[in-house]
Amino acid sequence: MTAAIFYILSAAALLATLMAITRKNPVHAVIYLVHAFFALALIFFILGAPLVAAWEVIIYAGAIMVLFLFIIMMLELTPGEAARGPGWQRWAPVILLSGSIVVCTLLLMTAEPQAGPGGPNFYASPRDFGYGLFKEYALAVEIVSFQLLFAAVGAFYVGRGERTRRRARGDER
Amino acid sequence: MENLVQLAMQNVNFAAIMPSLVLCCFGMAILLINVFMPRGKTTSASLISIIALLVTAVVSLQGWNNPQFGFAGHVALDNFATFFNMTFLLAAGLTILMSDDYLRREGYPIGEYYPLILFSTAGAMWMASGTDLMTIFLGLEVLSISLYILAGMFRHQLQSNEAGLKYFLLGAFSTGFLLYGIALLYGVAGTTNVADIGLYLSAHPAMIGNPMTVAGMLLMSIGFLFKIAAAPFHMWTPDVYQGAPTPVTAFMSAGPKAAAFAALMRIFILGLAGLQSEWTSLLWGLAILTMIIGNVTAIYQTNLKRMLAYSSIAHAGYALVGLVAANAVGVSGILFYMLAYTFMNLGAFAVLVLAGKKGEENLTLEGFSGFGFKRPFLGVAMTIFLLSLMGIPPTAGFAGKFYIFAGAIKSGYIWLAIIGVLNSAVSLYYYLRVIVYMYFKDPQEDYSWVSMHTGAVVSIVIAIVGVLYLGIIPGKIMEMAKLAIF
Amino acid sequence: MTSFPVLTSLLLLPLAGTGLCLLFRRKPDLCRALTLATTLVMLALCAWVFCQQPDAAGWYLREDYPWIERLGARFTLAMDGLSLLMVVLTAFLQVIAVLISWHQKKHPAFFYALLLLMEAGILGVFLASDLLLFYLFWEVMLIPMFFLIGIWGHGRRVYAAVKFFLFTLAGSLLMLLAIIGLYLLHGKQTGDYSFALEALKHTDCGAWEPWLYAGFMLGFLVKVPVVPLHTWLPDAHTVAPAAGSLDLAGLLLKTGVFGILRFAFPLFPQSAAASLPLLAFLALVGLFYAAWCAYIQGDVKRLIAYSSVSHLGVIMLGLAAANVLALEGAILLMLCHGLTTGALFALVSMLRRRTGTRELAKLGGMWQEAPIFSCFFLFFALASLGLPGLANFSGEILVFAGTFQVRPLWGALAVVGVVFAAAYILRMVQELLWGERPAGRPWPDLTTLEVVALAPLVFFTLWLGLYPETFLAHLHLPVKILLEQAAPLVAAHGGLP
Amino acid sequence: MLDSYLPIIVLIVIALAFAVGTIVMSHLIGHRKPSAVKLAPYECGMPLVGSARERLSIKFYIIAMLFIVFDIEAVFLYPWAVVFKRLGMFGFAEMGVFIFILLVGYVYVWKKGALEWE
Repeated sequence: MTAAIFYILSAAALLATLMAITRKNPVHAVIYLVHAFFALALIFFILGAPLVAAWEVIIYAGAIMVLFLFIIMMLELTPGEAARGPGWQRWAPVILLSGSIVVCTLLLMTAEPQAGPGGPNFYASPRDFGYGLFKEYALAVEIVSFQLLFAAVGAFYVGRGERTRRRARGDER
Repeated sequence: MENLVQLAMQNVNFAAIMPSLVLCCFGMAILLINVFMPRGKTTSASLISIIALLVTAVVSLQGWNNPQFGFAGHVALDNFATFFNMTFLLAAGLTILMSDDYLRREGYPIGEYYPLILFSTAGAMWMASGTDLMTIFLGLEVLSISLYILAGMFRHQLQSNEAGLKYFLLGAFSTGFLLYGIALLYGVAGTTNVADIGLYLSAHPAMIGNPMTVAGMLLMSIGFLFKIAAAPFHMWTPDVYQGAPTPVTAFMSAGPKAAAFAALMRIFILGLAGLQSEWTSLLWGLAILTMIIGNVTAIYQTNLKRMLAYSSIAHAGYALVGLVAANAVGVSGILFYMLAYTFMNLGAFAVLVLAGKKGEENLTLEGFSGFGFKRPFLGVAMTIFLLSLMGIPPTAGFAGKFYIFAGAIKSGYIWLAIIGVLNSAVSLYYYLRVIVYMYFKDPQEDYSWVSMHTGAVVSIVIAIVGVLYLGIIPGKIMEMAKLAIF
Repeated sequence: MTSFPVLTSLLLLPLAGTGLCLLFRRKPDLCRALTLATTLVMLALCAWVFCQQPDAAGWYLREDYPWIERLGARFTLAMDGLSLLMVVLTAFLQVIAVLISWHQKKHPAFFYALLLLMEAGILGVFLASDLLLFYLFWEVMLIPMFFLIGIWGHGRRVYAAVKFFLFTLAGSLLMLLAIIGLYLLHGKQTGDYSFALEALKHTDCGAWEPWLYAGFMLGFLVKVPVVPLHTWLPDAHTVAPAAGSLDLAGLLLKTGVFGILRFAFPLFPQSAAASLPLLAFLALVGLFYAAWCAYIQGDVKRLIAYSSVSHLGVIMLGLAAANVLALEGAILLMLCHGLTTGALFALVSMLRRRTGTRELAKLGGMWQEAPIFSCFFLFFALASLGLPGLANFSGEILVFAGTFQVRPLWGALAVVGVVFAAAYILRMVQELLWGERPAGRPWPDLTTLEVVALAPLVFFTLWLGLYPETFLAHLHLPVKILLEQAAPLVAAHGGLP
Repeated sequence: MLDSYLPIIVLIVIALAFAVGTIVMSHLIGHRKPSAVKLAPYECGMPLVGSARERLSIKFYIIAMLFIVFDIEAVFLYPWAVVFKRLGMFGFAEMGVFIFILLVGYVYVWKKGALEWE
């Protein structure tokens, strides 16, 4: 049974990303991408990594998509309201996608994941995941912190606003 | 509880990552110093970063002949890693030496430049000393992210933005391939430790043939081949090398390329020894393609930075020949070649740094006519570096090529060696053309703007000494390279 | 032998000279004097070695220092009779080169530095008996010549310089592969990896021998200029400055032949023997083709360039005959050709400095204008023609005698070649010296400095012509050893016509 | 294991029910007489000026970027917090280094003036 859910979700994720890249209106594209991330999160959940599923939702859907929306808003990319085609044709993919994701979530919540074929043979609870991450991959965690450090440095340097650049004028010229 | 602590403590062996740790601490220190420093004063930052590199060199030399393993087998600071560390530190040192006056001349005296170079060198060190696919991947990420920023450093120049963006997009794309490859290999072998993968494959010969392993190997090699700018994945190199600031281009063509080779060698030779026939035939084709494309396209370039970009592709091809040979001589040949290449390439770029006007539009062949007599020291230095890039005997380039082709012939790849030799014959032409313009053409400008900044001159002198030492008496370094392979 | 490392000092002296010249580049006179002093000291050293007696195995001097242990390459220099003659020729011609380029205006210090660097390169080639060291010097000597042709040449110097460099270097890259192949084969068979010539002689290369031999020969034949590969020589010569073309003709061509004698024949005797007929054919073709081209040349220097290609044809014929007489004749001819063609090039550069042109059409009637110049020119023209009693004759007669012993047909054809040589030389002499004098400013005669430069050449040409035994004495032993080692070479001449 | 997720399920269901329910109910029950004024977006009765989408200034962009960086840092704390007791001193030291490095980043960004608001 979980195998069936897995295939539905992967189909949903693929459809969502396909829709995301074919939309004219960037906001619609971002929403479809969020759908894809939810579907992906559920797949992680099926594979027995609930924490990664949660991370997927928090970081990708939560932070990065927000940033995308910021950029869209900032650069005023949204074209005028081009209403075309009958209502159901525009709304069908959205309903289909969100419907399948919600249904799969409820099914997964209730059904026993290990029971059906294709289910994961182990279940990495956050406790085991945390222990493994901070114990064996301790070095990797520190390297990630470095990456975050100069990601912040880079983000600031590249994205410096006009005002801060004016004040930093002495710095550059 | 107690044994947990003991268990926890003993696998943390700081000596294993000491060089990169020192570099990161210095990087963070410089970052903070810059913030509290008055605007635009970066000379102290470059001095501190030089000191940082020297300290790291001393620290990493302790690691020679007493290998340190730590972090549950993720990092191994053995001779192999130490030799490559010295190459990275050399590349970073020469880059920093030549970049202080360059940044001021181009109008971007930025404090963040030096920490980013130190961080990318630390990333390269993690890649070289990583024995776990995760550490290697993270090292590659640290290396490339800091280089994305460095490539796009000159924000008001369109070329630099283009370089940064192009490098970022293609880099992210290739890391995607790399991750996919790692995931597949993890799927096959159940572990990300390179040595364990090797053991697993030798224990289950049936798994060697199955498509998942081969696909994993192919995808992972795509990630690394992109970073060393091998043939089908070299499209980004010319534009990024031309757009990025010259010292960054110099660093990009030496440091990260060597790091990618280190990781490629460790994974292919240590981990995927079972798949040797597959990846040798893959690399065999790619090496020839890289050499031919690198050399042939370089002939049509008039911009010197772009020409050196294509020549760096060709040199990646020569080094790949050593990897195809995959025997003791070939592998230590690559180690030696990377060191020799760092010396000669960074030296050539140092001359370009000094010879360029603001905005660097005069770095073309015509811009160099009569340069040899107007600026004798720089002319002779550039000639030595070009001769070394050509592979003429008394220089490091010849010793490197000799070593690699000896490895190739020893493992029976005669045709590869012949094609390599013919390619270096083709490369004679475009390197010679620069010497022709420098010495045989009469000068159009008086090159008054070329001033001998101390930093760049010191880096040129170091590069010359390196090129001639490795060319005339390469014995000691070749001995160390032989000791360094596993 | 004394403990003083003569051979290494022979190499280091010019390098020191180069350094000093670059140091004092502001003061050209000092550089000039310094260069002359260095070349004279070199000549003295060579003369001293010349009077030494070789040991049993024919080695005069031998020095061996560790260089790269990892690869088994050692810094070994060895001088036997053959390399002794070549070294003496080099030292002697360098002194002449410095003398004729005494009034060098354009970047003089750089010019002398390059001359000395080239001398070091050429000496290295003649002395090295370690394959890697030989290859190192083989390519080092190209760089100074490239700059000499490129910077101080006149006419299409860039084209000629690049063509010269690419031609010789591309040829030698395959030689590099052959060296690596031989080194690895030897290492696999005997376990110890080394580049020493003596050790590498005993490797039986089996199926690989023809390929390795082809690799070596390609590198050398480009340098010798055997006809199909000779197109770089006329361009390089017509463009090179005086000292440049003197060294190019006198020395660089000889390194090719020397390489064959010292490396190609002893290392691969079987395939060498098999290739002798081909070598002979190329030599004869070269002899006639070059002579025919020389005849129709308008530019004097280009004519002499083709004449040296045809003389090299005769030398190659001597090599192809491969018996005692022919080999000694070929080596002696190398010596004589170095002197006579070098002198001719010096004279042509003096001619150009006076009349500003080298076109035979625009020249003539030199005898009334500059009698001393003309008699020197006539003397060397006849010497290179092969007039008995002068240098080239003794070499050529030995080569022909040796060839007749082995292949009467080749010998006959070669002698006919000499007639062709006489044709173009006499045409040149007639048009240059005796035609009617075109209008224009009077041409001054030779200055004392130029006469001083030419006098020793005349003396040695006569010495070689009348009593070559002093030089041949040094050759008997090395040629005998060469033929013993390359036994199949001697046996090769069965019933061929 | 599943019962630990029950509260989440209940939360999701209620949230969905309320949101969808209100929209659907108002759509079904309310009678529709659309007029220009009624369809205009509600601005506490103030007359509308310009369209809803006006340009955001760039400083939001930097804040969003920095939010991501420190958000990922926070996310690393969740699993650490769960397993903190078992890791003991090692875990504490490790997270200390992690936080310190990002503190350096924070200080850098703060001193460089990215966080200042006019």
